[in-house]
Amino acid sequence: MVLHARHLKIKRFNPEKDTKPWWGEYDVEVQPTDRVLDALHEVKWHHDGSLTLRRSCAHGICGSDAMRINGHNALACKVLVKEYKGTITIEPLLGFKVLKDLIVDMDPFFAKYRSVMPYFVNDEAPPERERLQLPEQRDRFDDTTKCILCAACTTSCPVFWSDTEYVGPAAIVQAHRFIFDSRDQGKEQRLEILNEKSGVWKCRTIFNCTEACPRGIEVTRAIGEVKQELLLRRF
Amino acid sequence: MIHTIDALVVGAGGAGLYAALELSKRGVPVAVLSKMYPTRSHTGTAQGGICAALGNLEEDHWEWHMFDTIKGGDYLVDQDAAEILAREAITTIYELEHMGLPFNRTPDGRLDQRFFGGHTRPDPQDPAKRIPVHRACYAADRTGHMILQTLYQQCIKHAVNFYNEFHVLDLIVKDGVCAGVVAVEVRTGELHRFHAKAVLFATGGFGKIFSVTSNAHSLTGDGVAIAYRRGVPMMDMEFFQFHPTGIYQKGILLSEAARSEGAYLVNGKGERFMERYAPQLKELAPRDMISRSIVQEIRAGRGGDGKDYVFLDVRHLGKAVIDAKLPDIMDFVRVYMSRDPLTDLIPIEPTAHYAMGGIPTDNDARVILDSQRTPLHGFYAAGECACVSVHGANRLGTNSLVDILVFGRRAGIDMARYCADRDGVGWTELPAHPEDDTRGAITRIVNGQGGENAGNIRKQMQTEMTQKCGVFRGKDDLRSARDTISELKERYDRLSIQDKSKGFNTDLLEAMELGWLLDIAETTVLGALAREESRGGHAREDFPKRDDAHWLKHTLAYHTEDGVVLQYKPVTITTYEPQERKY
Amino acid sequence: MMRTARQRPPTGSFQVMSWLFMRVTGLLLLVIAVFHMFWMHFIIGVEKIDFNTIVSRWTGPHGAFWRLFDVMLLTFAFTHGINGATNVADDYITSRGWRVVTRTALWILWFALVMMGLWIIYTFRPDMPTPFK
Amino acid sequence: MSALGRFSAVIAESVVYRGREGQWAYLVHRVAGLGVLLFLGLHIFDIYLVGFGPEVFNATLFLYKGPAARVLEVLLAFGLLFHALNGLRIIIQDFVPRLMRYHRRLFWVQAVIFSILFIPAGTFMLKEFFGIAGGLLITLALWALVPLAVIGQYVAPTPLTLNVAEVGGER
Repeated sequence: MVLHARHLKIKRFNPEKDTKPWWGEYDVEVQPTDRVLDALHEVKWHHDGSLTLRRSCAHGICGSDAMRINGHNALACKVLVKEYKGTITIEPLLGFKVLKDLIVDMDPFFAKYRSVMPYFVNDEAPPERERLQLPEQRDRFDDTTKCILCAACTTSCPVFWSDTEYVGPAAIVQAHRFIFDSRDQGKEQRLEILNEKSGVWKCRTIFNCTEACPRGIEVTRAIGEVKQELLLRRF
Repeated sequence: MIHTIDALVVGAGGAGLYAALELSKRGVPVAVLSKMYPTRSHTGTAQGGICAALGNLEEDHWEWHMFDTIKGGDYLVDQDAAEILAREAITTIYELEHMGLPFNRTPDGRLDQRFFGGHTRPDPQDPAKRIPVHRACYAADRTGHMILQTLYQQCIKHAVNFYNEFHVLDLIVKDGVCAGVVAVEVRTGELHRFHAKAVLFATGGFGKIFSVTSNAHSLTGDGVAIAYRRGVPMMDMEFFQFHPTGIYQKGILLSEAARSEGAYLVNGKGERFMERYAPQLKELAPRDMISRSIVQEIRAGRGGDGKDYVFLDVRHLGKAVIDAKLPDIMDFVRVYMSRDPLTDLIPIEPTAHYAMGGIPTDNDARVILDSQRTPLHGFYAAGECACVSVHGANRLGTNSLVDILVFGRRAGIDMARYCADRDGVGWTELPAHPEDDTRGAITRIVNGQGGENAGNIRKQMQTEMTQKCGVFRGKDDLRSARDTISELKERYDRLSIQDKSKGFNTDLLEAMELGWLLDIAETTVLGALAREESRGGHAREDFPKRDDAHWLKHTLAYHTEDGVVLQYKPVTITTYEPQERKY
Repeated sequence: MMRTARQRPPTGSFQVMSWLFMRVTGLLLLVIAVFHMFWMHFIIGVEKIDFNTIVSRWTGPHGAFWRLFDVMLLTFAFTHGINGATNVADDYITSRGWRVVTRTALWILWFALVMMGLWIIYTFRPDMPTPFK
Repeated sequence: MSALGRFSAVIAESVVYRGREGQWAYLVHRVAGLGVLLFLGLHIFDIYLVGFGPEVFNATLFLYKGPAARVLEVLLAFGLLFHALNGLRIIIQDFVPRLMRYHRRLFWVQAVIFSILFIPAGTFMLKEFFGIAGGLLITLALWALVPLAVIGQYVAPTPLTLNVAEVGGER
C-alpha cells in the first residue's frame, strides 16, 4: 500500500463560533486510488474531528456528499484523489445556506422537489397483475429515473443562485420522470406547474447542471423536452 | 421538545417507508424519523433485483421460491416466515408496479425477470435436478434506488410526516410496553422526546463492524444496539453474509446481476473455478458458497496476478447488454478501478454485505424477547435490523428487498391494528425523565478526557473483524477477536472528541455509533465462537460440517450486567426437512 | 412556506409565448441585424456615414424597402432586447415590488424609443422643419 | 440585501464556480445582449436626430468617428456576432433536444465559426486607423478576453466568502 501526501484546503464555518468562514488546511496521507471522501475522513478521524460533512453510501448512490471540489460540483465519493493535481480545494454547495462546514440547508431543495408532484398519479383501479408498458415506452423516461436528489445540478445553476423562485433542474428532472411515463395521469397538472414563471422557462440552457450530474443524466435535455412538451401542448 | 404521535417509524429505507405508507393509508398519525434525508437510505444502493414467482418468463410457483429460500438459508430459516415471504412477494411486486415503479419490461410489456443466485426450478428433463429460474424483477441495476424513490414519492403523496436528520438515540420502555423514543435533532443538538403508541425500528444493518464492506457509513446498527441495551436480545448475529463480488479493497458491490446476465468468475489461471464447487449452478450458486470458493482459490495460490483477489469477467457480454442492464456497476469499475469492463478483467474479493441476524420478531414484525416468543408490546422491527428469520444462515440474492417490503408492509398493517386497540387502553405513561440516560451518555463523551481517538478504535475493530471473523472462522482467531473487542470497549470508555458544538456534532454522533458497533461486534464474535458447526454464512474451519443434531437452533444474545449471555431458540420447520445442501 | 400544486394560481401562457417570441425574433434578427451591420460597416463604412447617407437610403430609389427594413430592425431588435433585459432583471431582482418597477421602466423606455424611431422613419423628409432651423 | 449587492454576489459566484463552456457562453451571451441593447438605445436616439436637420445630425456622428469609436465598434461586432451565433445554437438545441448530448461539440463549432468571421471582420474595420497588423492585434486582444478570463479563474486564488444564500438570508 503506497501512501501519498496530499494537501487539502477546506472551507470551514461553524456559526456557533465563527463570524466568517476560514480555510482549514490539512496534509493527509492517502492512496491515489482513494476517493476525495476518504481524504476527508482521514482529516475527520485523525486530524480534526470537528470537520463536518454529510456522507453515507460512499459510492455515488445516496447523494449525501455533493460539494464543490476545486470549484465545481461533484460527489466526494465519486471522484478519486488522483484526478486532481496539487492542492484539493473543497467548499460547500452554492445557493443554499451554509449550516456548518460542508453542510448546507437542504430543506428548501426538498421543498422545491415536493412542489412538482413528484409521485405517480393514476386514479384508475389497477389491474390484478401489472399495468402493461412496452420497453420503448419505458425507455422514454429511463434517463431521469437515475436522479438521486444530490442537488449537484440545482446548485450549479447560475439562474438558481440568483432567483430563489426557480424550481431548479433537479425538480424538473423528477417531474420529467413522470410526465413521460405512459402509465401516469398527472401530466397536465405537472406541466401546469412547470409552465409558471418559476418553472422551465427560467432555464437558460447553460448546461452546468448536465456537467455537474454525477449520474450522467442529460439534465438540460430533460428540461428541453419538458419545454417542447409545453410548446406542443399549446399548438 | 415533546412530540406525541400514534405511530413512529425509525429509519426511512424500504421497510420504514412501506410501513409508514400503510399506516398513513389507514389514517393513523405517523412520523418517520431518519438520521439522514430519507432518500439517502441504504435501500437505494440495492442493485440486482427483487424476486417473486410471477412466472412471467417460465413456469414458477411461490412454493419453489419458499424452498429456495429455506435451502439457501441452510435450513435455519423459520419456514412459516419463508412461506409468507414467498407468497406476499407476488402481491408486493404488483403493488409497487401500481405505485409507478419503473421495472424493466418484456417485449410484450409485462415485468421482465432475470436469473439470480440460488433461485431455481426443477429441470423439466430431470425433476431431481434444479436449474436457474427467471424470478427477479428489476430496474436495470438500480432496483433498490427505484424502490426507495417510489416509496418516498408515495409517502409524499400520502402526506407522511418526516423528521429528517433526527438521530434516534434511545428507546423508551415502561413496564414492558414501548412508549416512544429519544432523538437528537442533528441540526441543533437539541434532544426530543417522541411519545408514541407503537414504534417501528427499521434502522438497517451494521456492516460497518467490518473494514471491507459494501455497507454505507451510516450502517452502524443503531436500532439493534439500542434495543439490545434495553433488554431485547440480538438474534443469529454470527451469520453475516459476505458478498462474493466486491471491488477489491474498496468493498463496493458489483451486483450479482452481472452473473445473472452471464458474467464469469475466473481465477489467476483463467479457470471458471465455480464449475468445481457448484457444478449445476456455477456462478449462480448462493453467495456464501461462492465467497468460500473464492477464498479457497486465493489460499490455493490461484488468485489473480498472484494476489488476494480473483476476477469477474464481463467482457463477453458485449456493450449492448452492459449499457442496458448493468450501467451503474460498470460505471463503478470505470470510476473506482480505472478499468474498462469491456476489455479488462475486474479484480474482486468477498465484501461484508448483509446481516442475517438482528432484532428477533414474529411474522407481524412484533419484537419478541425469548424462545417463548414473549412480546415487547408496541415495539416492532423490520428490514435488515430485524431477524424474522426468513434468511436463516444465509440470505439469497434479492430476498433482502423482498424481506423489507413484505415485512415492512406487515409491520405497518399490524401497527395500525395495535394503535386502534390501544385506543381503549390509553397511552402508556412515560417514565419521569426519559432523556436522562441519553443526556448522560452525551455528556460523558463530550467531556471525555481519556484521550482515546474514535477513529483509531473503529479502524482496529473493523480490521480485526474482517481478518478474524470473516468468510472462514477458527477458534483461535475468534478468541483473539473477542479479547481485542473487549480491550477496545475499555478504550472506548476513555474516549475524547474534538467537536464540542451543539449543531451538527457528527464527531459526537459517530462516537455514539461506534459504541453500538462495538456491542454488535462483541455478540457477533461470541455467537460465532459458541456455534461449533458450519452453516450458511458461518464457516468454522475447525468444524467444517453442519451439525443439525446440536445446532439447528437460533442464537439469542442478551445484554446483562455480567456481560453477554447466549440462549437458543428452536427453528420452525413446517414443510421441508433439512437435507444436505448441494448446488 | 411550501405550496402544493393545487394552491398555485395558474399564470396562463405568457411565459411560453415570451420564450417563443425570443426564438422567432432571434432567428429573424440573425438575418436582419447581421446584414445591417455588414451593410453599414463593410459596404458603406462608418467614416462615410452622414446626413446624406440617410437621405439617399430613405428617399432614394429603394427608399420604401429601406424604411420597411428599418422598421423591422427597430421593432424586432428593441423588443427582443427589452424583453431580454426584463428577463435578466427578473433573474437578479427578487423583490416583487422592484420587479414591477424595473419592468414598467423598461417597457416605458421601449415605448418611447420605438415611437421616436417609428416617427422618424415614417415622417422623414430631407427638408422637414426642425426647431433649430 | 440590496438588489445590486445581490447582483454582484451572484456575478461573483458565476465567476468563482468552474462551470464549463456552457456557463461562459451564457455569461458572454448575456453581457453581449445587454451591451448591444445599450448601443441600440443610443442608435435609435441618434437616428431620431436626423429629423433635426443635417447640422445637428452630423454633429452627433462624432460619437462614431475616430480610432477609439472604431475599437468600440469592433466590440459591438463581437457582441452582436456572438449573441447571434450563440442564440442560434441554443435555438437549434431547443427544438431538437437530443442534440444536447453534443452540447460541448456544438459550442466549439460555434466558437470556430465565430472566430473565422470575427477576426477578419475586426481587422478590416480597424485597418483604416491602425493598419492591417495593428487591426489584427487589437482584434485578437478583444477575441482573447474570454479565454483569458477562463484561465484567470483557474489561476486566481479561491476567494473566501460565504455564498449568496448566506448573505442574502432569504432562503
